[in-house]
Amino acid sequence: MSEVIWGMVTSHVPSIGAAMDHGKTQDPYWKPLFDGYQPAREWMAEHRPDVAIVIYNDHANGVDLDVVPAFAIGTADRYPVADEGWGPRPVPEVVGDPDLSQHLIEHLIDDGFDMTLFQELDVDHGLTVPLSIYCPDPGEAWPCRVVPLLVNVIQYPQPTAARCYALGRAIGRALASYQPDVKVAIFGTGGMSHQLAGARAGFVNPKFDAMFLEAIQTDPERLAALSREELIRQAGSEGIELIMWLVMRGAMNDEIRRIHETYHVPASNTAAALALFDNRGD
Amino acid sequence: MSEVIWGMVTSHVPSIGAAMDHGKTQDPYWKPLFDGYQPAREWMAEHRPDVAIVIYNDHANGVDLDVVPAFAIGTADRYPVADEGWGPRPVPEVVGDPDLSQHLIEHLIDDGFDMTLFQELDVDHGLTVPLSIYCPDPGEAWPCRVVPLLVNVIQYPQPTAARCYALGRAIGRALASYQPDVKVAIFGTGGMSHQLAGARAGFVNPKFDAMFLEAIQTDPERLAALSREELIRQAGSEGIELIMWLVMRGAMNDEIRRIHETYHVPASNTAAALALFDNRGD
Amino acid sequence: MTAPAGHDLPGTPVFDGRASRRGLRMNKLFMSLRSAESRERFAADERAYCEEFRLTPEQERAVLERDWQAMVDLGGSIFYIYKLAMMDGLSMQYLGGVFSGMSEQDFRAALMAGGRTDV
Amino acid sequence: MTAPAGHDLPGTPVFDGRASRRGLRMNKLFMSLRSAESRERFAADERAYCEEFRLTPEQERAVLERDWQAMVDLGGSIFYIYKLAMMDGLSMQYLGGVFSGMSEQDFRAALMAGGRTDV
Ligand SMILES: [Fe+3]
Ligand SMILES: [Fe+3]
Repeated sequence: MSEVIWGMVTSHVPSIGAAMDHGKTQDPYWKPLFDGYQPAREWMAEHRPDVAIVIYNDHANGVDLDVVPAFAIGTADRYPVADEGWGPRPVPEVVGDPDLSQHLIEHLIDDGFDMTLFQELDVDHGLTVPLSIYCPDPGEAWPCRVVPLLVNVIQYPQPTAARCYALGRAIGRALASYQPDVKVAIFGTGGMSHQLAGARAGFVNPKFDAMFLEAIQTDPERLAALSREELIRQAGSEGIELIMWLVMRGAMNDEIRRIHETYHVPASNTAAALALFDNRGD
Repeated sequence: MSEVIWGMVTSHVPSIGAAMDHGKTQDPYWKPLFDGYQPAREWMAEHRPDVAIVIYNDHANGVDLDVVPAFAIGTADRYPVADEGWGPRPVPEVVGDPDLSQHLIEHLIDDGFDMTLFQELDVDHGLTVPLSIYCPDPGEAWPCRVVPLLVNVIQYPQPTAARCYALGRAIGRALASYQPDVKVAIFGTGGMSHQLAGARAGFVNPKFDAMFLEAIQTDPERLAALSREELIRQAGSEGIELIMWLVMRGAMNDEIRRIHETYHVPASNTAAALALFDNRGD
Repeated sequence: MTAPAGHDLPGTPVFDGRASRRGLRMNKLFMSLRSAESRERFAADERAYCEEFRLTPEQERAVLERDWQAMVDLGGSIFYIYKLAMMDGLSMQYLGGVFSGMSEQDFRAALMAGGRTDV
Repeated sequence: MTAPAGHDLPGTPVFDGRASRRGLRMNKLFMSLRSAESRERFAADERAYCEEFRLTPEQERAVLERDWQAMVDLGGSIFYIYKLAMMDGLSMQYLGGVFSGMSEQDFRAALMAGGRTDV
C-alpha cells in the first residue's frame, strides 16, 4: 500500500520560475514571496517523497488547442521541459513513473473517470514552477519521480469543482492499492485569484483567497460545491484553476495538519499562495 | 426538445467502404452483405435525421497514439475525410454540428463525463463506412450533419461497457434539453466478433454475436455488465469495440423496435452485422 | 467573446467553446511562436504568416495592428495571445493595462498595492 | 506483449499501456506511412527512416525483416502495423495467416467457411 505523505497547494506563475532562474529571489519585489516559502521548503526537504503527482494545466506549450481533455495523465518515462518561447527553463528533465501512471489509469478508468493518456508530453511552467518551489536547487536531477495530471482549466466548460474533488478521492483509493509501497506527495497548483484579460484584469480577491486557503483544509466540501460561474466571479477568469487544488485535497485524508502557509500579492498579475499539509492529521 | 428517431449498429470494416468505392458490391464475396443492408437502407432513406451522432474509433489515421482519450467529441464545422494511405475515400467531406457538439459537451461535463474535445479531426473509415452504409449514394453532400464521438477501444484499459452505456444515457438526457428541435440518428459502430493478431487471429464467435445482437435491444444491462476480459475472450481482441454499441443503446428509449437486422461472415477478417432500431418502441 | 448563456460576469471574457472554435487558427499561430524559427518567419512577413494560418481578415488586422482587445474578442486565449506580446517584448502587465484601460505603470502600481480588489 | 496481470487470454495479444509505451516510436513510424512522401522516403532507405524514428534495434530488425509477429511482440498495434503491410501490398488476411501459422489461402478459406469458431 502506497501512501500520500504530504500535499502542497501553490501558485504556478511563470515569473516565479523566472525569478529563480535569474537569481532575483532576493530582489525587493520577490523577497517576501520566497521568504514565505522557506519554512515549507525546509520541512519538505526533510520529508522527501518517492514520487510527486502534480496536478496542473498546460499554457499553450505542451498541448495544442486541437485536443482539450478534461483530465489527462502522462504515462511517459521522461517529460522534456517545454520551450515556452525563450528556451526551456534551466531545470532538469522530469523523470516519470510509468508504472504508477498505468496503475492510476487502470483504477481511475474502472472507477468511472474518463482519463486521457498523454504518452508524450513537454511540461511547462505549470508543472516545473511548483517543482522549483518544492526543490529550489535540484542539481542534476529532481529528487523524485513525477506523474503529471492535467486538468482543463482554460476552456469553458471546465470540469466542475465537485468532479475534481471526486477525482482526488479516486486517486486516493488507487494509491491505497499500489504495490510497491511508495511515498507520494501531491501538488495542487494554480491560483489564487487572478484575471489576465477583460476590463477586470488585475482583479484580486483577498477575502475569497483567505476563505479558500482555510477551507481547503477544513471544509473542502464547501469548495467542491462552488459553481464555475461563482469561481470566476470570486477568483477571476484565471482563478478558476483553483479547482486543481481540490484534486489534491480529495487524495488526502479527511484530517490533515497544516505545516505552513503563505499568501502574497502580487506575483506578476496574481495573488500567490502556498500551503503545505501533512497527511497524518493532528 | 430534440429526439433520437432511430439508432443503427453496424460494423465499420474498411473493406466494406472499399467495396462500395470500387463498385464491387455485386461481387459474390460482397453481395450477401450488401443485400442484407438493403431493407434497412430503404427504411432509413424514408426517415432522414437532421444530424447523426456517430460513435466510433480512429484507426491510426486521425489521432496519434500520443494522446489516448477515453471519450472524445468533435466540435468542428467540417471533418476532412482522412487519407489512410491510399488517398481519402471518394465521399463528401463530413459537415459537423458545432452547436450540438457544444451542447453535448456542456451537459456531459456537468453530468460527470470527462470528455475530450477534438477541435480539428480527420475522420477515417470508422466513421465514413457507417455513413456509407446509411447512405450509399450521397452525391455532393451527406444527407445530415454529423457529431463524431470517439471511444478508446484500441488501448487497454478501454472504458468499461457499463461506462459506455452510462455515457449513452447521459447523451439521451442532454438531447432531451437541446433547442432547436432536431431529429437525431445515433450510430453504434464496430464489431462484431473479430481478432486481427495473435494465434487466435480469424476468431469468430457466432453464438456470442447472436446473443449480443438480440440483447442490445432487449437486455442492454446484461451487456453493460460484461468485463473487458470477457468481451475479449468472447468477441476477440478487436471485438471489444462492441462497447460502442452500448453508447448508442443508452441514448435510446427503454423500449425500441427492431426494423431490420443482418449478420454475415466474413467482411475481411470480421463477423459483420447491422441492426436498425426505431426509437418509438412497439 | 460572449459569456456562456445565462452567465453574468461583467468585464470578464469567458473562453468558451464558441470562442475557442472561432479563435482556433489564430491561437495556433500564437502557439507556433514558441520556436525561434517561427518568430523569424513571422517577423519577416507577418501578413503572409497570417495567411498561412488562414486567419480571418478581422483576426489578421488585429494581429498586424496589435489590437490586443480585438484578439480576445475574436477568440484569442490570453495564454496564446501572450506569446505574441512576449515576442514584442511586452509584459502581462502591459496587456493588463490595455484591457483595463490604464497605463502599464498604473496597472503595475495597482498590483503592487494589493491588486484591483474593487472590480 | 503480455496480457494485463491476472488475465488469461491465450493466443490473444492485449495492447495495453506497457505495450503502447514500448511500441510508441514504432507505431508513430507506421502511422507516418499514410503519406506518399513518407512511403517514398521509407522505401529509399528503410534503415535511416527507422533511425529517424528512434526505433530500438529489435524493432528496427523486425521492421526491416518484416517479422510481423515480432512487431506485435515489441509493442506494435495491429492497426498501425497494417500500414506497413499495405505498403508492401499485403492484406490483413496475409497477416492473419502469419499470426495463426497458416498460409494466406488457408486463412481466407477459414474465414469464408464462417471464421475460426473453434479457437
Ligand atoms: Fe495556470
Ligand atoms: Fe474499428
